[in-house]
Amino acid sequence: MRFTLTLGPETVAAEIEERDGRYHVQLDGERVEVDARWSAAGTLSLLIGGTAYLADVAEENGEIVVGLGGHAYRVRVEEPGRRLGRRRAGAAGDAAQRLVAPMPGRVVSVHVRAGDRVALDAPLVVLEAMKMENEFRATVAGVVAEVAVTAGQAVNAGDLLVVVSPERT
Amino acid sequence: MRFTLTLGPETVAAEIEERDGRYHVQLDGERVEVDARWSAAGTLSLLIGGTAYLADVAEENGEIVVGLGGHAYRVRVEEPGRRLGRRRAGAAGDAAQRLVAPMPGRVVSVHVRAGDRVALDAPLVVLEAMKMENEFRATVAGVVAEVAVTAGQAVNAGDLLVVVSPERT
Amino acid sequence: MFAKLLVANRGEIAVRVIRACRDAGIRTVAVYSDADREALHVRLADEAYPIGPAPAAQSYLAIDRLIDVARRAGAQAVHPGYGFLAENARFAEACRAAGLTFVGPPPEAIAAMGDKTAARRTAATCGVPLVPGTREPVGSDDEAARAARELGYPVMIKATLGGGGKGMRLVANPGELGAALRLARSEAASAFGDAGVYLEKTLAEPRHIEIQVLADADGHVVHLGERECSIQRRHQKLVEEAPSPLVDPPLRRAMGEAACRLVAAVGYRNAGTVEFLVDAERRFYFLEVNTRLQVEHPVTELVTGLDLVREQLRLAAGEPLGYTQGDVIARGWAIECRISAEDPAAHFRPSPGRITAWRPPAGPWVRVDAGVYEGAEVPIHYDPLMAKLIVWGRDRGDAIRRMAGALAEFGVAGVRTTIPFHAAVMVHPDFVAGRLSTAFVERMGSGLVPRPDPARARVAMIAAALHAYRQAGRAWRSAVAPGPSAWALAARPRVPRVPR
Amino acid sequence: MFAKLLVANRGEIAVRVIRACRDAGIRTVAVYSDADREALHVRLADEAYPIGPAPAAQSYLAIDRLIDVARRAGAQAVHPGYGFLAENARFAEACRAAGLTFVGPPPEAIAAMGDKTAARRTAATCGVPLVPGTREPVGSDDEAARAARELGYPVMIKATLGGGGKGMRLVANPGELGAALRLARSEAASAFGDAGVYLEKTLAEPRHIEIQVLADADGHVVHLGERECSIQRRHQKLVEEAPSPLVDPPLRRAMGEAACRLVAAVGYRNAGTVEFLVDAERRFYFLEVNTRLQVEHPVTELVTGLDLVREQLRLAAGEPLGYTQGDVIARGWAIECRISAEDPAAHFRPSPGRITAWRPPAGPWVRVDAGVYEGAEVPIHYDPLMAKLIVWGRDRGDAIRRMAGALAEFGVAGVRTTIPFHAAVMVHPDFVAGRLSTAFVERMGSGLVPRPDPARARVAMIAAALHAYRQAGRAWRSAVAPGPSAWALAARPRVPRVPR
Repeated sequence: MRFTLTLGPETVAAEIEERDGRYHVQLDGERVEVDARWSAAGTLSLLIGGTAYLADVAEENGEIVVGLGGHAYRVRVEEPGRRLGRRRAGAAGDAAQRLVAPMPGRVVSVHVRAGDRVALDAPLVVLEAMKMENEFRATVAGVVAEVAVTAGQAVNAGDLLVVVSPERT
Repeated sequence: MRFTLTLGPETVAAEIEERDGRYHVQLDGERVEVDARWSAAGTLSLLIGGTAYLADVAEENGEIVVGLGGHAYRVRVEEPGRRLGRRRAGAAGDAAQRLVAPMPGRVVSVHVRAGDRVALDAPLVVLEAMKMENEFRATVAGVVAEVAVTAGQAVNAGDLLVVVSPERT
Repeated sequence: MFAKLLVANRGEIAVRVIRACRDAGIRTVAVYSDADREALHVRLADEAYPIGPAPAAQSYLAIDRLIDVARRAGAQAVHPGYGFLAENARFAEACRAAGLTFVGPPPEAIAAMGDKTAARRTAATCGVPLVPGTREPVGSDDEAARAARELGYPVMIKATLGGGGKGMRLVANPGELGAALRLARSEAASAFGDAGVYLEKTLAEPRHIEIQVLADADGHVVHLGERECSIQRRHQKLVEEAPSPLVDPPLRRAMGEAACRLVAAVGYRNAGTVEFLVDAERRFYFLEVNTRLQVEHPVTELVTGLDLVREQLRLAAGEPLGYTQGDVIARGWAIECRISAEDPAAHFRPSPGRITAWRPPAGPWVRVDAGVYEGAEVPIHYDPLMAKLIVWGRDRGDAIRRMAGALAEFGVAGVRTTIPFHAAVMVHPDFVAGRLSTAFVERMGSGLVPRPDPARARVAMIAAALHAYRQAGRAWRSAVAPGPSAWALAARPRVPRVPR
Repeated sequence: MFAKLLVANRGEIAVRVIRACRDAGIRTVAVYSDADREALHVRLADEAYPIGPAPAAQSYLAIDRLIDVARRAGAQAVHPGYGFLAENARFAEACRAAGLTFVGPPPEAIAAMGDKTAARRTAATCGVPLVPGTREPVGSDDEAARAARELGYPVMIKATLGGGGKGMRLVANPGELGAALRLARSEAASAFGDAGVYLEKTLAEPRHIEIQVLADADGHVVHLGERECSIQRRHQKLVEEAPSPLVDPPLRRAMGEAACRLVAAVGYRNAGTVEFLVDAERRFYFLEVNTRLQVEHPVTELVTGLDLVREQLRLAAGEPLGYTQGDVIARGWAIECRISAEDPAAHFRPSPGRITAWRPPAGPWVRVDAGVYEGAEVPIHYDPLMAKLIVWGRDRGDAIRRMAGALAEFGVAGVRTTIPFHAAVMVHPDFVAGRLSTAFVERMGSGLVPRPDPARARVAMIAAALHAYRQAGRAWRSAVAPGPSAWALAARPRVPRVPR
């Protein structure tokens, strides 16, 4: 079975065959033999050339999230010629960023006004929730199309906060 | 829904109704209201009149085994007029005890000969397995009908060791 | 000792108190909001009762309901934990009025230390050095501007009834003062019901070092040495240790005696913490008194061998301390890391949701005080602290290595955690060398943003491919995704369909 | 220090060694039999390699395969854990021949102490008191009968190369001697490859107290005080503690010095344990030397603050001890309970199978050294020990209460465990009073068979009824029963069908 795997900027071609309970994996032509065991809870124990790895694998927003060594790697898996994973709405890319409140809270501060030009990662809004102030940043470079809240305002989960339109270059 | 519950020597009639996410349980006429939550792993959190219990519930050999406070309670659940649980073959009761090796091991000693009269709980065979000597005892009072092994012999899981025929009284 | 005690809290500290009560033969009564029916503290308590909807104001902060449950369950005492009502003098008074023993200082001492400007005045009276600042809440903006000019910029605005970083604002120059005052006052008003604020001079990269004290009903006071809590982010402590790499025996004695003088002066009882800032010249300045158990109390426990919650229970029951300052002997080194459901790679954004994997580390001198379990939900309504990982070692290097190992072993899935942040701190040369300050996290900036290991990226790809391969071989089930995550509300999960 | 080490063991001790290596910056190589691919030690090691089929003789005891894996993986050292090859001089020699450092004493010391009659002679030479008995293996049955008559019945038959209770037989009167000799010789031959046995006088209800020693390459020897391990069943230790309630400082000094003399006499290196029996008059008698890490080493760690596996690694790498007897200071009290997959209500019958729930206790001074996890299988091929629960307290009463609480919190399902047995011990008046002896378990008999709480039987019935109710409301799935249990082979599980 063939896949295309994308992790961050890197995309590789993969092929998997199962033989005698082991997986023969090719990544961009390089072959590795993998001894893989799944636990009921979705934990994956891997032995690759003797080296041991323990990974937690789950699907989230159309990506496969692999927890490994304390980090979460988000991998997009596609079959050649057909995308299997779907990008997260509003994530980095060409689409506009529609920032909505992920939980009930209070708007502490708004750092942009409609019409502002913002760079990637520029602070947009600070929301207080879970006893913490949470800063939300631009996931696209562009122009602020809409600011739907003001500082001090209480918001519910799902309420629109800010819309950023991507810069056309 | 009505059940008959048997735990050791005690048998009680039970009725369960679910209302507003709570369970109204009658045991032999006495009513209790139970707030019960199951976790994915089969753990059951109970609040009964404010008292908290954490139970592990599983089915085993036709009984429901409830782990509670470090002990395992084996409960037989039946619908009136029809037995739902099935007794374990070879367990206490009228049936003959067919003692088979539950795991590979070595017979350390045999305490009975064919024709011996044995009391309930009398030692029959000692099997060494898992680094331990394990004593197997009579689960019925009766007469030894067959001894299939001798001391020192290696056995596989499932091999017959001893048969005890119950005493007719 | 009490026969039954109500724990007026949730999460890891409720679990901590329940365990201490169990070991002391005290039955425990837990309370839970609608969001917490399946929480760990409900599982472990002897009894548990609902107290209202998820928002804390309607449950864990609802004094009347807590008192009512305590009465009906027949509890004789109440432990407030930390946060929520732990430093609320009205709650301590309500307990007293209901005939319940409040496990903490008397309401008068809570009130006396809760008013930060009053506490500063008391400290001055006891000869405890203060950070230069206003002795009274500042009135008009003009008065504040005058005071700030005298102190010299940068200055810190603090809430009179403050705590936990609320209502605090750093002001770098006169131009920022007006706006900062407005924000700080509004934050203080909404958090503490009092808009009063005062000003303090800002020390250059100070260290946060605090002294644990215990006081009994006869007025005997001992201190249990210091904790250093300089690794903070936005005034939230992240890493704590005992002892402090800065403090030598003379400084420890001086700070300890100052702390004991101060609490003795206000008739303090039970456990408390006197917080100080310490500058580069090892001068210490009184910051505030926390009239409760601290989150970071375990590091003191592991070096002194004293169970602080047990001591709180004993002292609340009227038992005498039973030992003197000379009996308190510290051994080795302890470090605590706060394991929160936050994403350190995304500015510590909260990451509530279902914990799908929870594999805490274990082994010698590794302690995990957790409020969660595998399969539990981290609700959106409360503090994201899931657990505290505490280790002990014979010396600081030993403790750091053990913490690094324990962090590497800690497996969590379903929510993002601060584990990789802590792992980065443990190998940071300044941390290893003990060069700490409250500016540590900010100064390090992106150096502490956890970077994934590039060599492991390839293994992650293999794992993802194996997962997809396996899913393709299975009958497609309707619900593959784990339980709903609040963060997913912004973008509904879409499950990749992998055809055969 | 080594860069890479092979752990020639499985279960909790392999995990323990892996953690110690990780904290010391040593990469670990695990080995696993076919039954252990998914075991915890394989999950936690840096590398893992298969070494053969499930039976230990073809895997964990296969010296050639272990040496081969160590060589190919580039390991510089081998830690044998306990059991398996830990006291096998041939294995230590094979490591040496392969250029691998064996973490333990030199083969000569293992051999010198492994021959129990030779060890007794050495002890006598060093002025260490012996249990009266034969100095040489007994030859004919007649010679044995003469020796037994001189010692006086009851006598104990022991294997010359013995250990772990194998080849031991208690003989109450002359009539039993012949049969007991035959059995003991055959057990010794099959367990140790040598049918030699010797006789010892039986002390009346002695206590089992042992001294932990450490020795470096320069011949410096210190002892770390004693452990009492009197709570045994069929010579298998179940509960251990440090210090011993019987031992006072003079006795500790005398036993410690005797132990140090003995190991110094045989050029001992690394960690070892000298076992003694102590009678009611506090006279101590040499029993044997265990030339390895003991299962119960954690109780010594918790009172001394010394990481024994770390010390083993340091000493094996040629580092000096770095401290003297006066630097070893014990604090507080530690107790260990061995949590095995055995059913204490059914004569401790092994209970292998899939662990469907595993909720270890946690909190202050509660340590769980486990070799399993939720979802893991306890294989039928090896020792049923799943975990060790170890607690520390300021005094013995404190430790007992904490242990009782931790046992109450420990939740395990899928296999039966010794947890209820330990819970019964912790509240037994003799245990609480420190009246211990190796006859404790036998003497208590059914008093230690855990009795379910009758009040909870009703709750169990409710839980069972709720389960049946819930199952009735579900689409019936084809496989409800958990993973196959070896014990179920005798009687295939039958699932009750609860129609709507």
